[in-house]
Amino acid sequence: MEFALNEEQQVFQRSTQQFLKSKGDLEIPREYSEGKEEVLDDLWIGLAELGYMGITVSESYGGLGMGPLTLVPILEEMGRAVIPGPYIETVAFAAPLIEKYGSAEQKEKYLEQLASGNRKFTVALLEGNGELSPTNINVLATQKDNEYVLDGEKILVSHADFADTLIVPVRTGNNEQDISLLIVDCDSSTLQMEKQISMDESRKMIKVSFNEVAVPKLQLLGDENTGWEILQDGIQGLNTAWCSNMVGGLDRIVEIATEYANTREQFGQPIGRFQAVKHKIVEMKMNLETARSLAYYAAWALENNTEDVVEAIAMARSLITESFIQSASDNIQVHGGMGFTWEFDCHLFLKRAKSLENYLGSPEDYREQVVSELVGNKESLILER
Amino acid sequence: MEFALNEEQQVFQRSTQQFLKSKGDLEIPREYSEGKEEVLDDLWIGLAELGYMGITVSESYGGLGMGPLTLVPILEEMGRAVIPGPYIETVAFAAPLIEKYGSAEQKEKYLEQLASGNRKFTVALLEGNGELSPTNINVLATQKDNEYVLDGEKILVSHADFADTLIVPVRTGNNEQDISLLIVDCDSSTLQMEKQISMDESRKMIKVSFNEVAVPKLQLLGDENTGWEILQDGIQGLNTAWCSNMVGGLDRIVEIATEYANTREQFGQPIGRFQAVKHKIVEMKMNLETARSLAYYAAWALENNTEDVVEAIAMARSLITESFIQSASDNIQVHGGMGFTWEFDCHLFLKRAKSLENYLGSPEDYREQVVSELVGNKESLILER
Amino acid sequence: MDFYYTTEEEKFRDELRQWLVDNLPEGWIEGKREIPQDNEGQSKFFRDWQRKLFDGGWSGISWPEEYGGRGATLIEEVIYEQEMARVQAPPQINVIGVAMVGPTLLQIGTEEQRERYVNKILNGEEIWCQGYSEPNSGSDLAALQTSAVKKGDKWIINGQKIWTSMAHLADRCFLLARTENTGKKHEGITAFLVDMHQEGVETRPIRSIDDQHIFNEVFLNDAVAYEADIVGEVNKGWKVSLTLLSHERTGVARQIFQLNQVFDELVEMASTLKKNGRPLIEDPIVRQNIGRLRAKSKGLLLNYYRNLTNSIRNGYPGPEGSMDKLGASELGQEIYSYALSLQGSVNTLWKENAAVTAEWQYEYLRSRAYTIEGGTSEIQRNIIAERILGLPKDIKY
Amino acid sequence: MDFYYTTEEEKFRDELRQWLVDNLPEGWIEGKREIPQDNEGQSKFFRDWQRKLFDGGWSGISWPEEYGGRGATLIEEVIYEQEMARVQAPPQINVIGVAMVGPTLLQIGTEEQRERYVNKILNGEEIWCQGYSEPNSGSDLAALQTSAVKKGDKWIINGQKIWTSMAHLADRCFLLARTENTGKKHEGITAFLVDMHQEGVETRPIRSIDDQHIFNEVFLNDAVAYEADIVGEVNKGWKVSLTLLSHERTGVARQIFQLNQVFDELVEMASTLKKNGRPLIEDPIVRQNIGRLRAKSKGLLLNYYRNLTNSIRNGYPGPEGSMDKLGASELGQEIYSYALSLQGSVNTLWKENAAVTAEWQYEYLRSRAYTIEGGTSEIQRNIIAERILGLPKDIKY
Repeated sequence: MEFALNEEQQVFQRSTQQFLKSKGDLEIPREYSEGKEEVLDDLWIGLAELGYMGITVSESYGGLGMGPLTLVPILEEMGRAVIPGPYIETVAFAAPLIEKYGSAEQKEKYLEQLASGNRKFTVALLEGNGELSPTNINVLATQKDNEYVLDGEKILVSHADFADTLIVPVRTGNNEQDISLLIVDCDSSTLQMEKQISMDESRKMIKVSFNEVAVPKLQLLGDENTGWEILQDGIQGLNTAWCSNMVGGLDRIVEIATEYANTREQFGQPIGRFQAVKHKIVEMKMNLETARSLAYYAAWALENNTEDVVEAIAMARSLITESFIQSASDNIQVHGGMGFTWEFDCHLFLKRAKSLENYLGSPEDYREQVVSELVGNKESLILER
Repeated sequence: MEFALNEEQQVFQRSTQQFLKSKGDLEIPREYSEGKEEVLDDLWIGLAELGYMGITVSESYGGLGMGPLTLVPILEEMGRAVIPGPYIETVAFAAPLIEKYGSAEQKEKYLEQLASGNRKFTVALLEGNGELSPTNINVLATQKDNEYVLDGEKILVSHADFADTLIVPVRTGNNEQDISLLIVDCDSSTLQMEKQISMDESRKMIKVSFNEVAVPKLQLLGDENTGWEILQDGIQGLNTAWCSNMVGGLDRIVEIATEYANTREQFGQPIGRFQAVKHKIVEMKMNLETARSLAYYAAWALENNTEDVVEAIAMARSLITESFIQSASDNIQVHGGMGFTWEFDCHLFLKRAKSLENYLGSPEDYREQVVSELVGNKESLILER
Repeated sequence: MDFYYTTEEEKFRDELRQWLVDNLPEGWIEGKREIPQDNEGQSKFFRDWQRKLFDGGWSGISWPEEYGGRGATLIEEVIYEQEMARVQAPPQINVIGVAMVGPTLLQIGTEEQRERYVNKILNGEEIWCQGYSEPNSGSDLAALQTSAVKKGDKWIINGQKIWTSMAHLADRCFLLARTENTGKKHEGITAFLVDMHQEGVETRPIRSIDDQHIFNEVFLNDAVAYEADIVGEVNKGWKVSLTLLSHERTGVARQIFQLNQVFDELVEMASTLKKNGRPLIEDPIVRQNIGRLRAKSKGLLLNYYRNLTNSIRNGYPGPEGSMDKLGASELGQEIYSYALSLQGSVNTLWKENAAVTAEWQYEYLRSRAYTIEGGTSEIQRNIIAERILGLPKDIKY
Repeated sequence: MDFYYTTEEEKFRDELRQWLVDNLPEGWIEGKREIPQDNEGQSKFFRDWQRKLFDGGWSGISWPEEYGGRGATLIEEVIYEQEMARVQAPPQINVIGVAMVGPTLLQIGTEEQRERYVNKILNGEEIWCQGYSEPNSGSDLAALQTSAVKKGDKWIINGQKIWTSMAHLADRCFLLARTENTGKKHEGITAFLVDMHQEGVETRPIRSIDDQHIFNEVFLNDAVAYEADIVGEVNKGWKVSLTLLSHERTGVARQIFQLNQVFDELVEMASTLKKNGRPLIEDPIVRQNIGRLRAKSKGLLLNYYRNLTNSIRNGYPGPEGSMDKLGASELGQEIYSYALSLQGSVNTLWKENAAVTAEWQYEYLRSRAYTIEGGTSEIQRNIIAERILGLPKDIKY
């Protein structure tokens, strides 16, 4: 029984923090959203140098061969600084899926490059109204000789402009779940990209249009028409990663609010002396620690592929998303008028939080999933052995 | 535009308060629940003397011929003292239904007696698991000559031991809504009564068993098989009345909490100086005033039979029930340990509040009703003319 | 108890409603509500609207007729706010002048001040802002440090104001400054009418989280005011500031009316947007939330009417306004936040990429300020606790 | 990061589990958990259980072996609480003696005190209560006014204690009294071991809102203690009381484990009860609430394990226990309140008329005390703010 980061993970935490501080900390998302997109390149090079791009890539391809738990401290730190870029999509989605479902050729082609920072992935998942469901995947992949020809449009593809490779669920049949995953190299294709303006400018959202885009059949990830199932696997990774990222945001919010409450004076007192402010920050702290526990557990469950992994991730996701929004809002309140300024950092967290609210499903959806899992499988894994 | 009690209603409020004070105020429910049931008789005589039993009875039968709005101040005061007895069932349910649907004979037989305090009604509505739905009304009324013969069991009949007349929805046919209302005189029937122990001892709950109880057909209120519809009408009256009653409870809670917070000292200060306590009472006050506004409006809508009356009552009911429970709980917290004692009055309100939570439907049910009404009828009656 | 208006009140409403139909920019009522985004265009747009209101007799309706108002009753003011909310009329750029500075000058200004300022307030020729908050005096307003020192016939003003709405478009400022340090912070404050177009006044925009510029910092660097610019007595400015605030009779009303409208739009949106092929409004969980918000919105509105009734009966508004303010600001946040929740994963796309209309996103962010501006929720709770419930004051530290 | 136990820990669990199967009253594990309601019967029942625990070596497991304990590790204590929660074992009547007074005496008691008391604590021969709270010192514990004055070799104690659990069944009391008035309230307090069976001690029951009698008032009217009954030094009792509290290592653990079990029972209930002919658990709104409670319960449990890990690493428990306490008490209230909500209109029928089992109603009412006893939620929040976050202390008025 040991429920905490181990020493190695603590080292990752410290070195990520140092690295991000050296790169500007919260200035990174600010500069990025003001148009200095080169900060992303710079960041990526640094992450690769630290070996962080290869954490989930097996050692034979130059990675560290680690799992979701190792990502936890790194992602928390990234969340603390509202870092832009498709790190999660690359290391917590693309890498594990290619490791697990990729062909030998695909592994050869992508994993080493990914680990060295020379392949940046993102996932082109959503369409239409942004709902995540098999019927909402309608980018059509028509077979033609040894190729699929893609037609259609994906939305909210984060950092598609920065990534060079997309993982794209496409429709390959008429049955609801006739969906396949394709790995699409941006450089070898003619994709149309259009920015979608989002409140959270640290996650650049792109609409990607496929207009008769030919993709070799070799680029199929897993078997044809099994894409939806594989996707579920990938979504577990994405959600777990985002949970830790949000925990980082929560952590930073509590830190910022506490600091402000200790220094800002009104009525001759630091405002943190007033219980209305003091206890509000305590609520934020309570939510933070519960969020962190659930995020740790989700990562542990995913790494160990426990029986309750789906429930563990759904619990974490539903609670953390809501806590993040709530605390980000409360943080603005603690800061008073200054919290409402663009100049202060408070809004970065609120916008990030709100933009993740329904990403891959709403808190309601995930609570529903918790109960579905629960009613089927009521064994408590951790209370008793 | 005048949204407040008028002078007459204020007079009712003051005189009810004086009367209840003279009878012991919060000692009334205490004595009653300790077995001194005669306090109820005494109370009833007093209410009749004040003319309060006849408020909703027309003048030709010795009443005041007033509507739900006039009851508002009286019910608030009763709620403030957690008064026992079937006042609401008698004046806000039985009287209006008999006025509206009763035969000439029924009016003659009951209304004058009701107004003079010599007829006490209650409603024997629920069965089985306590759910309110037509399919859950299964006390069977079999026709036999000029009589119905009743078999079955009603639960949660409040104060059935004190009342002398029951209004009983019974099943008179096989279709779901083949329900009829009967007026059952307790003295002329052989009903079996058994107390059901409830946390809220100020509302005595009785299980009433009908074992081949014969009731003359003349006792049918309204037409046969129209009982469910009539009942809906009656439930509007019950709910509106309970809303004002609960508002009274909320009002008293805020008063009690404020008083305690002003006098109880810890750390050398009245605890009401600590924002954690102070702002908690403010929340209670905010909820109280919203509750009161909604209760006023519900009564006004019912009295004027406005288009939005169903929505108005459902809104009030859903919000007030929850506010009452919340504030009653918070009041205990404000009182600390003393609030947890039987000796202090705090628990009287909590128990009353919780026992009303799902009575005639849960807050969820009423919110659902709000939306049903809303989506059908979106005209705003009060924003514009 | 009734919610009816008198025939005269109805006539008043009809007249205003007709005037709005005739005078709002074309397409406005139908929903084509575009306001220029650049400073100059915006300034012109707002000034034009202010002028139209004035010409139509719809600016400062509660002002006495001799000064160009209608001597409107409180109920008429409420009807005015209802109708303005109904058509989502553009804001009055000179709201501070019309609603507060003008009435204050009429009440306690000098004859010269009335002549010099009042008419130009009403017709929008001179736009006013309000110089109260400072970086170190937000909730603790009386702690203000901007100083005014008498030098000959001039008062030399130094210091900094913040959160000054519309300062970048304003011609004059109703400004509080400290003219004496007695050690008691409510004493020694004086109210000045300050020219914004002078060298010693510099305005810097505050960019707010909704990417808008409404608020400003105002730097006073040897700014000058004259004896004639003092309102009330020297060192008695705190009382003047309270007089000014007391003229804010229907400030929260429009917000409450608007919220009830926004609620209707929320229902509309929930009826249109779909999830799993079904309109959101058919989802039982959505219905619970909508039902809850409905009861709260209506409760808020009814509370307002109840407080209004009291104000009319008593002849003056009570501290219950704090309850309206607290309730409206928190409910507003809740409604806008939920509106975004309903929009699914595209909920933070905004500006030209908004999923429904960008108003939802703008106002979601804007709503974060509701519970801060005009007295934070924490301050409102203290007022309610102390002035309505009679609970102990926070210790004066 | 792992949730596994060592082979030894598993062995420990197996042993306890088997012992419970063998020793709990018949039918207990299957759910027939009846405790006599009358004072005497209850006292006997609890004392018998205490004795059984002792005989089995399951009382005071963290005590050193030489004093009859097992020298259990913190993890073993946690497993102990898990297993006790799992079978919903009867409470240890002498929990104050075993968990707190005994270890305190072992740590700082005199040789005589150890000899005189310790064994009888463990075997349940002498039941202890704790005399801390007073009518005017609840949250402000150090404001206690009960006085002890030295007269010859006796200390004469006068005053009143309140909220003394089990005082009506107790033989001795670990009592704090003021022995000097220095003006500083944390000074001048002394800890006494007081005989409850003397003339000067009168116990009056407090009937609580759940119609139970656990708490008492204790009136001290020239009650007597002797020099030998003083723990630690005279006037240094505040420190002694903190020592005592520090032995409460796993207090909140059982509550957290129990809550997770109660949650399972809630789900069970929601699967059984029906509305409109459908099990409640199929209602989407119910599912949302259950899902929310699930995440909170599990989060609470996981937080506990995380804090436990820290305690083990650091060798001592940190202030995070306040977070466990705050979380557990508020979640407990929420779960029980919701359990009643689910029961429909019969939700407040209780005792023999309860719709499901009366436990739900009893514990619903009982849960109101969770956020008051052992430090109110308001006090916990202050502790978290000040000791964990480093926010300013409330002004010492």
